[in-house]
Amino acid sequence: MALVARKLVTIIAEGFLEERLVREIKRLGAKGYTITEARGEGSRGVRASEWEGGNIRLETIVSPEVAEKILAHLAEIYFPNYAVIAYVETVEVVRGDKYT
Amino acid sequence: MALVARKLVTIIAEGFLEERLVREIKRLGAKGYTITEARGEGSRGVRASEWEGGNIRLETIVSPEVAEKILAHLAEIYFPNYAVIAYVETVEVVRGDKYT
Amino acid sequence: MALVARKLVTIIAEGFLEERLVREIKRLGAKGYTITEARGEGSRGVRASEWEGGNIRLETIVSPEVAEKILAHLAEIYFPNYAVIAYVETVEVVRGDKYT
Amino acid sequence: METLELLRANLLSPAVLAFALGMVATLVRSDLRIPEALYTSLSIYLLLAIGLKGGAALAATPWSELWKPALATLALGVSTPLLSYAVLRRLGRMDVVNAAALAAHYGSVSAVTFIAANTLMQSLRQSVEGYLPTLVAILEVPAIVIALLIARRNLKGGPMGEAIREILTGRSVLLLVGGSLIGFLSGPEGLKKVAAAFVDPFQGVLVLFLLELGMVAAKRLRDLRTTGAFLIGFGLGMPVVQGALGVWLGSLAGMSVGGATVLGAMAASASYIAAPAAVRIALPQANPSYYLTASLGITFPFNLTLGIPLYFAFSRFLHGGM
Amino acid sequence: METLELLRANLLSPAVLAFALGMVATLVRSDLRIPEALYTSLSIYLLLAIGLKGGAALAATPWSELWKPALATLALGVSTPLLSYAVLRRLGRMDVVNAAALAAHYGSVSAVTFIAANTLMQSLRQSVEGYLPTLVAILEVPAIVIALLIARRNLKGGPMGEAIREILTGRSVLLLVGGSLIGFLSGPEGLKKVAAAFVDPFQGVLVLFLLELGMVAAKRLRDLRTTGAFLIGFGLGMPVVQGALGVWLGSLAGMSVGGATVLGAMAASASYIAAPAAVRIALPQANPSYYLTASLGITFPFNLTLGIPLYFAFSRFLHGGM
Amino acid sequence: METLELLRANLLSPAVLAFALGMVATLVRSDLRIPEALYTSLSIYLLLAIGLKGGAALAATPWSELWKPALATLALGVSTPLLSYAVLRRLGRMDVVNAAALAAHYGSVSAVTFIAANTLMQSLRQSVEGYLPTLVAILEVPAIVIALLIARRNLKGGPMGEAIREILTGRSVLLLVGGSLIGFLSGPEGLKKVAAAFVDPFQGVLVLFLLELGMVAAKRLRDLRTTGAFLIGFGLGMPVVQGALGVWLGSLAGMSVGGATVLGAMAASASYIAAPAAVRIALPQANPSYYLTASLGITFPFNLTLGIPLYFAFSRFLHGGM
Ligand SMILES: Nc1ncnc2c1ncn2[C@@H]1O[C@H](COP(=O)(O)O)[C@@H](O)[C@H]1O
Ligand SMILES: Nc1ncnc2c1ncn2[C@@H]1O[C@H](COP(=O)(O)O)[C@@H](O)[C@H]1O
Ligand SMILES: Nc1ncnc2c1ncn2[C@@H]1O[C@H](COP(=O)(O)O)[C@@H](O)[C@H]1O
Ligand code: NA
Ligand code: NA
Ligand code: NA
Repeated sequence: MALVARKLVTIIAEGFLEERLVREIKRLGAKGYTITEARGEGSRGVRASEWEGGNIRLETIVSPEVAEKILAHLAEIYFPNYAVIAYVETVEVVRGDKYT
Repeated sequence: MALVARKLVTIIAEGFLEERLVREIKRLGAKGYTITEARGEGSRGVRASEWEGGNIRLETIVSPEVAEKILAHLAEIYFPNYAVIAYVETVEVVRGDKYT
Repeated sequence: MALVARKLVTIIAEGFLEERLVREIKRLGAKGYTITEARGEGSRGVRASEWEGGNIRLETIVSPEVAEKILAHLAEIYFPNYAVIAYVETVEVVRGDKYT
Repeated sequence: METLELLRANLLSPAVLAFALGMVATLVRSDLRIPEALYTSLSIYLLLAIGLKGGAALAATPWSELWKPALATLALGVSTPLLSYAVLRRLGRMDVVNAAALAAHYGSVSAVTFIAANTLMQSLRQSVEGYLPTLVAILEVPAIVIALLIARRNLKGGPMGEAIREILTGRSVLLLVGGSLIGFLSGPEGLKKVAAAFVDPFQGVLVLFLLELGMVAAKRLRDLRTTGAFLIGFGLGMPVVQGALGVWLGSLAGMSVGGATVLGAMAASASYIAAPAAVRIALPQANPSYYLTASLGITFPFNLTLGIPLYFAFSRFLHGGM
Repeated sequence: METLELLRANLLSPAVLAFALGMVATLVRSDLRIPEALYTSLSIYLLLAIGLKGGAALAATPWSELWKPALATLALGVSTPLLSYAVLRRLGRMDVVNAAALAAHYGSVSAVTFIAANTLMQSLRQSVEGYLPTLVAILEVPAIVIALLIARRNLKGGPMGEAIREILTGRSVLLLVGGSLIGFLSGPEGLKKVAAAFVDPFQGVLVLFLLELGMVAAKRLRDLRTTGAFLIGFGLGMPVVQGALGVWLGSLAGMSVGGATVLGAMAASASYIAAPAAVRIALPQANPSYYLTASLGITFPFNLTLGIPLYFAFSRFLHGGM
Repeated sequence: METLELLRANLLSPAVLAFALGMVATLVRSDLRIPEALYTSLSIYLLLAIGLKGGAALAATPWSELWKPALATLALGVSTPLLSYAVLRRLGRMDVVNAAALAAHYGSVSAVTFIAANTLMQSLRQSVEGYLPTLVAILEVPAIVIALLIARRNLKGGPMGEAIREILTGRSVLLLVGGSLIGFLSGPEGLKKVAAAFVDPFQGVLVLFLLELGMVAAKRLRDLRTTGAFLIGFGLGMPVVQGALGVWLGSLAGMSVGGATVLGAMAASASYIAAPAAVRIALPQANPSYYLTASLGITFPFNLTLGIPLYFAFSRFLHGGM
């Protein structure tokens, strides 16, 4: 079983951003993504989404370069005004070429 | 993009513990958390929560010290009597000060 | 707090495979698992499950050997024909014997 | 109507058959799943609807008619958990924690059993007292508190205060009492406005709910092997004893044939919404396999199929009928 | 009523308009989302309600009246998948797996098309036979099994036994058959008790369901480019052929104008609940874009808007009307 | 009926009491949770039902009767956000972004307040114009667009075009307008078919919805401390001013006592479905604590309990009654 290292980027964001985020991570090079419904609390206190139906938790497995680009994009566009956080970790996958 | 390492603590627990767990991890120093609905099976077999509506999967990004405290607290109070498990990993985040 | 390293295997798969996957990872040595409902997109484009009710995201904490076996099994049986992906990472747990 | 005929009428009602269908679905491992949101929505609906109807009826009930049955219910709420506890400790040689946990369940009341008893009375054209939902609210809480106190006296358990707060603010008490207040305050006029949603489709909604309960109960049955023969006997025998007690006290308090039957079914039933939640918090050491399997896997199906017709037969007998 | 007038009546019914609204919602990228729990709940409700009504009607149907239509339905269940398969292989030059997968879908039946046909008959005041839901249950299964057997003969597929178990215990068969049994056993008396939930609001619930189906169908249409012109032709032509066959066999079997129309609509319809689930397990290599797009994106909207009125016109013609 | 008596009738209606029960549930920290899927389903149902009923009524309304009230509504949609903005900037000394965000909310309309006003009129046996739901659709959009334009003139905000598309294709406009079209095209005949689902149980469904709204509103109240006294005054005073304006314009346009009351309630209400969604996209810098707390925590409960009876009293006064 040959395993290859890839980056797993997890984004937690207000639900109504879903469509936009998906469009943008695809543009930045993500080949797929997985979303689960979530809820939470952070530094920003109350948010519209509390009423609008919660957060999403979006995961995407990408190459290190794409991971870097996604984070930079989020930091520029979303972190200032929206309730969005993101983190990266290294995971091992079979068939590494599927994700790049 | 300056990334900083933080600890991601994931707790899987019976749903009715949600309110209590959130209160306690905040007290121990967590600045935020994200919850998704989950279900599962472990060593404990059948549980009240199976009927009461499943598990929760609680994630919180914290400093290593807070992670340590949360795990110690869980091990003392919850592991003996409740269907609760937890694991820790290292993740990289933008804006590390948000989580400490 | 003595922490032990274990492998966390995450499988994302079409929902109707749930029962079968659970049976098989148990047979391969998993002692427990956690499932959340998910949705997503990958290389395979549209799938039956889109209509049938989404993906599942199955997590199981296991020993490195069992992780290896699960991945090999998935690669053989599921990757060719079903919309399934999987990745592994190392996590730290309290009470490592619970998972082996 | 002969008792056998009565039994047949009950077993072939849509509600009981839906319960059976749910059990079949689980046994043949069907992919049928009731979404959790639907299950929760149905239970909110049922509890609120019982409350509304009961409250509107209560507005028309003089206090003089109510106090005796209320007292009888309170007596049931105090005596049945003590009885259960004694039986479990003496005859079953069960440990304190699990005996107390089971006593909390069997002393309290199952709202769905209550509804099923009402439904049977209605299809037998037996009128029942309108204030019965109030009695459900009275019966729900005391037993759980008493059982937790017993456990507390014998050992250090979880946070007791929190458990009691949990019972009182729990969704079943809140919706029952809240619904009753809404019904009471807005009166029959108010009820009429919402009848097309909360009265007419009620029995049909119950069918859907019992489909789900059948699926859950069948899953419980798988645990029967591990829980042992004594628990099966307890789950079948205890409702008969408590049901008879309920019918008898109800009749003493001057209730009608139908009303005493429903009170009997309430006493015979074991809670599986309020009690598990409270026990899980106050007595986390107790084994859920015991209390959920007994209340949901054994006693509930028994009451639904055989128990309620039995209590009715007994009530008719006590009221001098056949 | 003129055929054109008939078409207008069908196209302007709330159900068809709700389907159109759902399509519009997807096309304008509205943020309207039908929660999955609601969608699942509605489908459980519709299947159970069809079963209940059909079962209660069956209780009043003599066997002598039933066997001919049942046989006609069985004949449809065997012949239509073979027909579809032949057309797809010969005319469409499609590979074995995908042809078999499509044959399974077009041989089986869509419960919602069945309901829509009933609804139109009702608003045209055409009475239909009460046992029709039983025919739906008869038509649902055989085609899928036959199509899987064809594929099996030609190549090694997934686990066949599991696929058949999946069909028989699948939620659509379980709820239809289970609901029919409940309706049959509890009879018209039982149905009356739950009518306020399962009969009266039925058409309104259908409106909500079709809103969702419209959204899903519109998403499917986006795949049309990749599936090619032949599949579009197949999705429009096959229902007409099978629908005519169904109307004709139904009329031969002595069914009424309305009943034969509904049987025609059933034959013309393509399954999108039972079949995809079974095919996904037994023939995982088949491409879902083909069978979902054809059945849900093309054939279902066609039947809903033009097909059913067409089958009705044909049925009237066969019965000697205009 | 005396104004006090009127108030009592409104406060003791099942809907208002359910709202209060929801607030209590949150305040006592009950474990009662309305599943999100149920909440979403209820809101889809309510919007579609309003549309259906309104559309069917519209089919019977001559254009000559409609144009004046439509114009009055448009005037409200343009003037109220400007008024709100001016008050917030001048009296409240609020920054541009938050003032514009609040103006969008208070200029637009809350569907539930609209329903509550209709419900009160109905129980007072005041007939209202059937075309009112059309006015809701007219009132919903312009205010949001105007408020966003104001903000845009003063600073660079988020993507404006996307925000407007979002409003027009948003689920509340889509379901209202779509439902109206369905009702209009299928006519009273079509409405009759779905009445058992969309008309009769409507008020009961509203009770469930208000239970949830009460829970949400109570959570909002916790933010009152941080939002300050001015916002409380604004949330109580603005609806009175706008409500009076609405009643007055409605009366001028020739509407009935009941119709003018409902238009007043519409003008007085603050949107909490369409507006927050649009503002979140176009003005992400605005603080949701302000606009959600004011519209949902203050103005909605005020209108529900005291406001609507007040607008009715004023409408009666304008129409020369007592
Ligand atoms: N420390 C944290 N750990 C996990 N999730 C977090 C954390 N902080 C924030 N979140 C999630 O990110 C969302 C937005 O956070 P914020 O922007 O801080 O309000 C919250 O609703 C949480 O779901
Ligand atoms: N090995 C495992 N991997 C993933 N999740 C687990 C594992 N063991 C237990 N869980 C989760 O933790 C919950 C409680 O487990 P337990 O206390 O072992 O019954 C289960 O319901 C699962 O959701
Ligand atoms: N790069 C990725 N990152 C995260 N999830 C993915 C990725 N690719 C695929 N998935 C998930 O795996 C499922 C099946 O993918 P596929 O087999 O590529 O169609 C998708 O529906 C997604 O939920
Ligand atoms: Na009891
Ligand atoms: Na067919
Ligand atoms: Na307004």
